[in-house]
Amino acid sequence: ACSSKDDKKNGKNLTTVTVMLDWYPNAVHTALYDAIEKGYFEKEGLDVEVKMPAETNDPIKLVAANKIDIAISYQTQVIVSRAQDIPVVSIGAVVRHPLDYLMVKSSSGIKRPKDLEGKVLGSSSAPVGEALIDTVIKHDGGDPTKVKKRDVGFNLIPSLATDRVDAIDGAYINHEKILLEKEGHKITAFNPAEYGVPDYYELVAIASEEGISKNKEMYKKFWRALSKGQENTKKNPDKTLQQLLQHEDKSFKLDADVEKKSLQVLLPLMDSGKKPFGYQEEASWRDVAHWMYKQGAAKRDIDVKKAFVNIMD
Amino acid sequence: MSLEIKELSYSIKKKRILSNVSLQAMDGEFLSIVGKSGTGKSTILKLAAGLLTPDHGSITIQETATSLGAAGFMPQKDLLMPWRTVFDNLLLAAEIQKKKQQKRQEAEMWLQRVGLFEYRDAYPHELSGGMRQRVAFLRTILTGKEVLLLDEPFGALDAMTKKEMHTWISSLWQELNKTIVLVTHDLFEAVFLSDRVMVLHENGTMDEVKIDVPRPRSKQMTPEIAELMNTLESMITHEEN
Amino acid sequence: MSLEIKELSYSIKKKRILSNVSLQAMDGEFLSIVGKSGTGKSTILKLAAGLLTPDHGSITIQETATSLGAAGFMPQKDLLMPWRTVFDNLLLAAEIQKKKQQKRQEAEMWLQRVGLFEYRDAYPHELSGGMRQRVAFLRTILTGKEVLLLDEPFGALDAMTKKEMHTWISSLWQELNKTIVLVTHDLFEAVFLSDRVMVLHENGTMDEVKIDVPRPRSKQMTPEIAELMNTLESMITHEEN
Amino acid sequence: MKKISRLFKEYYLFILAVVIVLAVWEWIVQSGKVPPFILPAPSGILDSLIENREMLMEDTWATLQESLLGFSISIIAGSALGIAMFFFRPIERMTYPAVLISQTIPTIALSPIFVMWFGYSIWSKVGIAVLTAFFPIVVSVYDGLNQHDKEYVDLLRSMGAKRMQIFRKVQLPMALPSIFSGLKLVAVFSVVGATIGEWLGADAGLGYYTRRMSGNLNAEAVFSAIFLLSILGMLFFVVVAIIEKRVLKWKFEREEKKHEVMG
Amino acid sequence: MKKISRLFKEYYLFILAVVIVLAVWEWIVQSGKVPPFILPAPSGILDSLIENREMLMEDTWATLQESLLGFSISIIAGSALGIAMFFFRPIERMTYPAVLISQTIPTIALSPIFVMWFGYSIWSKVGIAVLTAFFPIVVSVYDGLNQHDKEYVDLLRSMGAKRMQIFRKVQLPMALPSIFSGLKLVAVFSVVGATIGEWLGADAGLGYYTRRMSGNLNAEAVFSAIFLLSILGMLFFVVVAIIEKRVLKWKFEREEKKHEVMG
Ligand SMILES: Nc1ncnc2c1ncn2[C@@H]1O[C@H](COP(=O)(O)OP(=O)(O)OP(=O)(O)O)[C@@H](O)[C@H]1O
Ligand SMILES: Nc1ncnc2c1ncn2[C@@H]1O[C@H](COP(=O)(O)OP(=O)(O)OP(=O)(O)O)[C@@H](O)[C@H]1O
Ligand SMILES: [Mg+2]
Ligand SMILES: [Mg+2]
Repeated sequence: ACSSKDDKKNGKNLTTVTVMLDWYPNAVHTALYDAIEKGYFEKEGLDVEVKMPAETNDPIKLVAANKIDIAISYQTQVIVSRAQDIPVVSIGAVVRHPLDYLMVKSSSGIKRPKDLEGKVLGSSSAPVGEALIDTVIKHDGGDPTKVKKRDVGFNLIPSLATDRVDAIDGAYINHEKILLEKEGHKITAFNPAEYGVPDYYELVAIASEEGISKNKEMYKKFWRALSKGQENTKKNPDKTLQQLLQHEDKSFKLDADVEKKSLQVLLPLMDSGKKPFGYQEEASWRDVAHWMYKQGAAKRDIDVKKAFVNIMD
Repeated sequence: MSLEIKELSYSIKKKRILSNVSLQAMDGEFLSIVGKSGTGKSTILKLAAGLLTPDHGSITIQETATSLGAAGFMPQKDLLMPWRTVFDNLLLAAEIQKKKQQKRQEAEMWLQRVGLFEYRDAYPHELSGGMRQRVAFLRTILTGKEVLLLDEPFGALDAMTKKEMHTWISSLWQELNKTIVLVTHDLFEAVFLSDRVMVLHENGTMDEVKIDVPRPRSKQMTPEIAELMNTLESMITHEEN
Repeated sequence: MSLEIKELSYSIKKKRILSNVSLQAMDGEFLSIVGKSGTGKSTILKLAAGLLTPDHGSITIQETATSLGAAGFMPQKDLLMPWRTVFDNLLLAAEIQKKKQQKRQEAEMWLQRVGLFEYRDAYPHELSGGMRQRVAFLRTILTGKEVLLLDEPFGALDAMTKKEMHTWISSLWQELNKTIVLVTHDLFEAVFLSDRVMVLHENGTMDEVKIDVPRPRSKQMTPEIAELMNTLESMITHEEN
Repeated sequence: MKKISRLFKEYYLFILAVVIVLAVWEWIVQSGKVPPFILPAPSGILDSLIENREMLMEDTWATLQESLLGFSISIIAGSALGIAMFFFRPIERMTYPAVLISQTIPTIALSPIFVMWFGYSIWSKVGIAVLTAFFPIVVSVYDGLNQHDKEYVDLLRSMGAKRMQIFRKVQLPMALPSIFSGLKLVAVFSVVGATIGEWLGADAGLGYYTRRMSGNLNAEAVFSAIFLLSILGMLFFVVVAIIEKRVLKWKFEREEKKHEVMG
Repeated sequence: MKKISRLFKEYYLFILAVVIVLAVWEWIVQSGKVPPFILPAPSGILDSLIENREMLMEDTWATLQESLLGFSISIIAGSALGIAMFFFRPIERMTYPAVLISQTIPTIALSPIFVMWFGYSIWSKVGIAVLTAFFPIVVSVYDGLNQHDKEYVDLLRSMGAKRMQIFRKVQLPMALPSIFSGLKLVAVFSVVGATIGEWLGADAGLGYYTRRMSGNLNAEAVFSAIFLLSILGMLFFVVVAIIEKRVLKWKFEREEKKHEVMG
């Protein structure tokens, strides 16, 4: 893997670690950038290189192929992958609760998921998303088959904003919701965890089976540094976010307002309480995996013990 | 007057091609234009056909200013369309005049007459050079115009066919009372066919030779014809020295 | 023997074009082929130039089987390249033989000789039809081959230039001792230039007419020449009836 | 039967090449040089193709409809514009830059606008297919029409032909080789365009299928859909090529002669 | 100065059209008919352009490099293949289908493979640009070479010309109009290709910029980058068109005559 090649940055022997984000850099990555800026990785002997994916599933594939060392991905996608025999392992939960809420315009008169019967729902047709929506509606006493599902590809926001659809699934409360509200649309969002969906981890950090068995030490170092970054972020969100915004300003401008709100939403959902940052419960993995299998979103009921490892143990 | 050209001048890119040329062809007259290469004979025909617009002077065909479609025109190249059969090439003008049906028979008759009937449905690339030229010539006749402007129509014909063509065109012309303006380099042809031959010089002046040989004329080279040919030749050459 | 054709047969798409044609041209001989249109004269030249491969029979040029590049060939169309100037068109063969530098002077000399020097850097579309044909003819001479195969090279020349060309080519041919095979429809041309004239018939047989008129020949149409022309004409026509 | 054996003779080299490529490909994957979730083995793709054949049939049908519609509309609209540009210089001056601009805009940036205009009907996908296919048609029609021989035009003008007649009888036939060259490109592009359209929102179609399956990390299924997309594209291409051979029969006949000789 | 006023005379209609379109567009957005996050007003785009000019300059430069590289490689490789196909039938038989297939595969499905091969270097973007631009070049070169006049070939053969000489002196010049037609397409496509490449992973370039800005729902910024992309594409196109005019001077001169006459 790439991690084995050393380079002599700043005269030190640093191990290069490539990290692929789930999307372009945003508030959820504040800790990562804080750890980079403050030199926590360097202190651990790591040189972190950040990459962005072309497509949401590229990170998983490239990690599994040992082309990158760590990727930010989704718990549900890890389960799908493992069901497809793609050897990835989650090493830490980054966001511990769903971000993907069912959203409607508050003005639409839809007060609860059941009201979606007969209405049009826009989604990007991911099997997991379908399982989620079906569970939510059934749980609320509705009939999922009576919801008109429409695939809207990449256009979640425009389709809701222009009333092409009545509801969307697949949008995040820390991003799309904030953007929609910024455009003046009041949004009502339903948390799937309150409607029968297991309270899954939205974002996890993953590595390949091979990477873990060969380089566990490196992953520990990485996580230790990242945890420090997360600690800073928790203590001083505004300052660390500012740091991210400044860092990004060199190549790109983020909308400070949006990211600030986003981080406010995110921080409670990233908090692992008394456990170390990123700690994962086997029960969560079991519930989510089983639910996905039952809903047909995963090909088989996977052995969850192999799907994750608490790297700091 | 079938064709009347008055004080015609024409230039391309400021290069004077024709200066102050005048010419008249009577109704039913057979007029030939000869002259050295590059003196502008083809250009005169193009101007008369309305393809070019003169800088100065006027051209009238049957008392009205010339215009596109006023005369039948045959350019130096055969210009058969490679995607049309011989027969469809012949009917080109008829199609344009929307008389395709009426002209079919006439076209077939002409194909018989020049011995190309078996090539009716062949494509131009299957013909020899001479055959192609004959088809192009028939195409011009089939425009059905009163005034025909022919630019070396027989240039590529073989000697025999050429002679046949001379006789035919001559009799056809007498029958139908068409006006023909012929550009040629073949002085025998000019003398045999024409009522008058004009010799075009580079400075735009013209010499006129009346051919007062009674028709039908002999296909042999009589002393009379040879004499006229010599006159023309010396007129053409004259300028050279 | 410069050119020897033995029992040559050739077909296109199972249509017999030439059957059992034999022909010989001696070193330095001037040989003409005449005949009706479509009898396959151009096809013979193309076969001799190596452009086509015979079905039967053999063709040798200077005792070796013919091949591409063995003879200078001038097709019926001018085929000047529209993207080359007159001068560059002339140097085409020289370029192919990689002797462009050596041939520049010769090319310029020829342009002078036919009166086209001022068109040296013009593009073909700026020339009249006759000028284009003259350029094409010069291009063939500039191939520098011993055997020249000419397909109606003077067809498009004006009467005067044609006569000049006749004299030139005749003297040139005597000077350089080249073998020339000429396809033409102009019987005067055939008689004036040739040592022998072959009349090609549709069935592949040939009639031979020796031209025993001493050189330099008169440019006038002497009774002797007229007589020979009549012979040829009747030979060509003969088959027709 | 004879035709098949002739086809085989013409294409046996290609078939051979395909067999070799497939064999090497299979070997690379089987031996673990490339993980199957990035590049699946041909055998796996075939399995997936057979397994999901019914669903794939429906999706193929959907994509076929979109591409065909897109193709047809592009031909009609593209030719119309190309011809208009040829006839009227002001139109050329005004629209050529606009057509050019339309090509430089990433489709994805336009997709929200398309959603607004067309909603999620078939027309949003057709619209994207048209956007992809339009430009090459315009360029090939316009350039083709400008390639005609002036002397033929003069001949027709001398016969008193009207502009439309000159167009129909000379300029259009002479433009056909260039037009067909463009049509062959566009035959392929319209399938790609429809697929991209489906990526931007669809309920059926091979593009939709690949997106779903890639969300499922099912590389075999993704590549089986890609395989069908290739077949569609090639089918379109071949149909155009056959029509070209028929329409330009006179041209190909002349060329055949050349090939006989030059062999 | 004279040149500018001539250019103005030639294109004033287009400029007029642009002005009208911009005015209508501005009005539509200002009056609230289209929400600005879907289609921003021209004035907003201009603001964004000015505000981020430095960043945009860098990104433009990155995209320019990628497209230029992609364009050059496509021309070289595409011409080489087109010529090889023309000379050797077996190559045509073997590669034409392969080239076709390469066009029918959605680029996005290939992105992991490209990343595996090229990593995140400039070459993955150049690779996608080449993939986009390659096919039209091959088709236009191959079709163009097949459009030559057999009689000219015979003339050269009779002079003993070797195959390469015939190619250089007749077939290539006669193919140039078709080749330039293809090059004009490809000039535009290579910019689009580089942009798509940037969508598939990059840390600079206009495609990257649009992607991030569109994730942020910053439509003004997206359209300002698109504007620059259009400019790039048109620039490429114009450069090719100018070269075409020079190389095919003899052809355009003849056509000018036509335009003089036909008006
Ligand atoms: N591609 C082809 N397909 C079918 N027949 C052809 C083809 N090319 C030539 N021919 C035929 O071959 C015969 C001989 O043609 P060729 O050009 O040699 O005649 P020619 O004697 O030179 O005629 P001309 O004096 O008119 O130039 C003609 O009958 C012609 O129709
Ligand atoms: N496009 C052009 N540009 C410049 N000069 C031209 C152009 N076209 C024709 N010419 C010139 O016009 C003059 C007359 O040409 P034209 O074709 O009328 O001559 P012609 O008498 O028919 O000659 P020929 O007997 O050889 O056919 C020639 O000197 C020619 O060079
Ligand atoms: Mg002339
Ligand atoms: Mg001939």
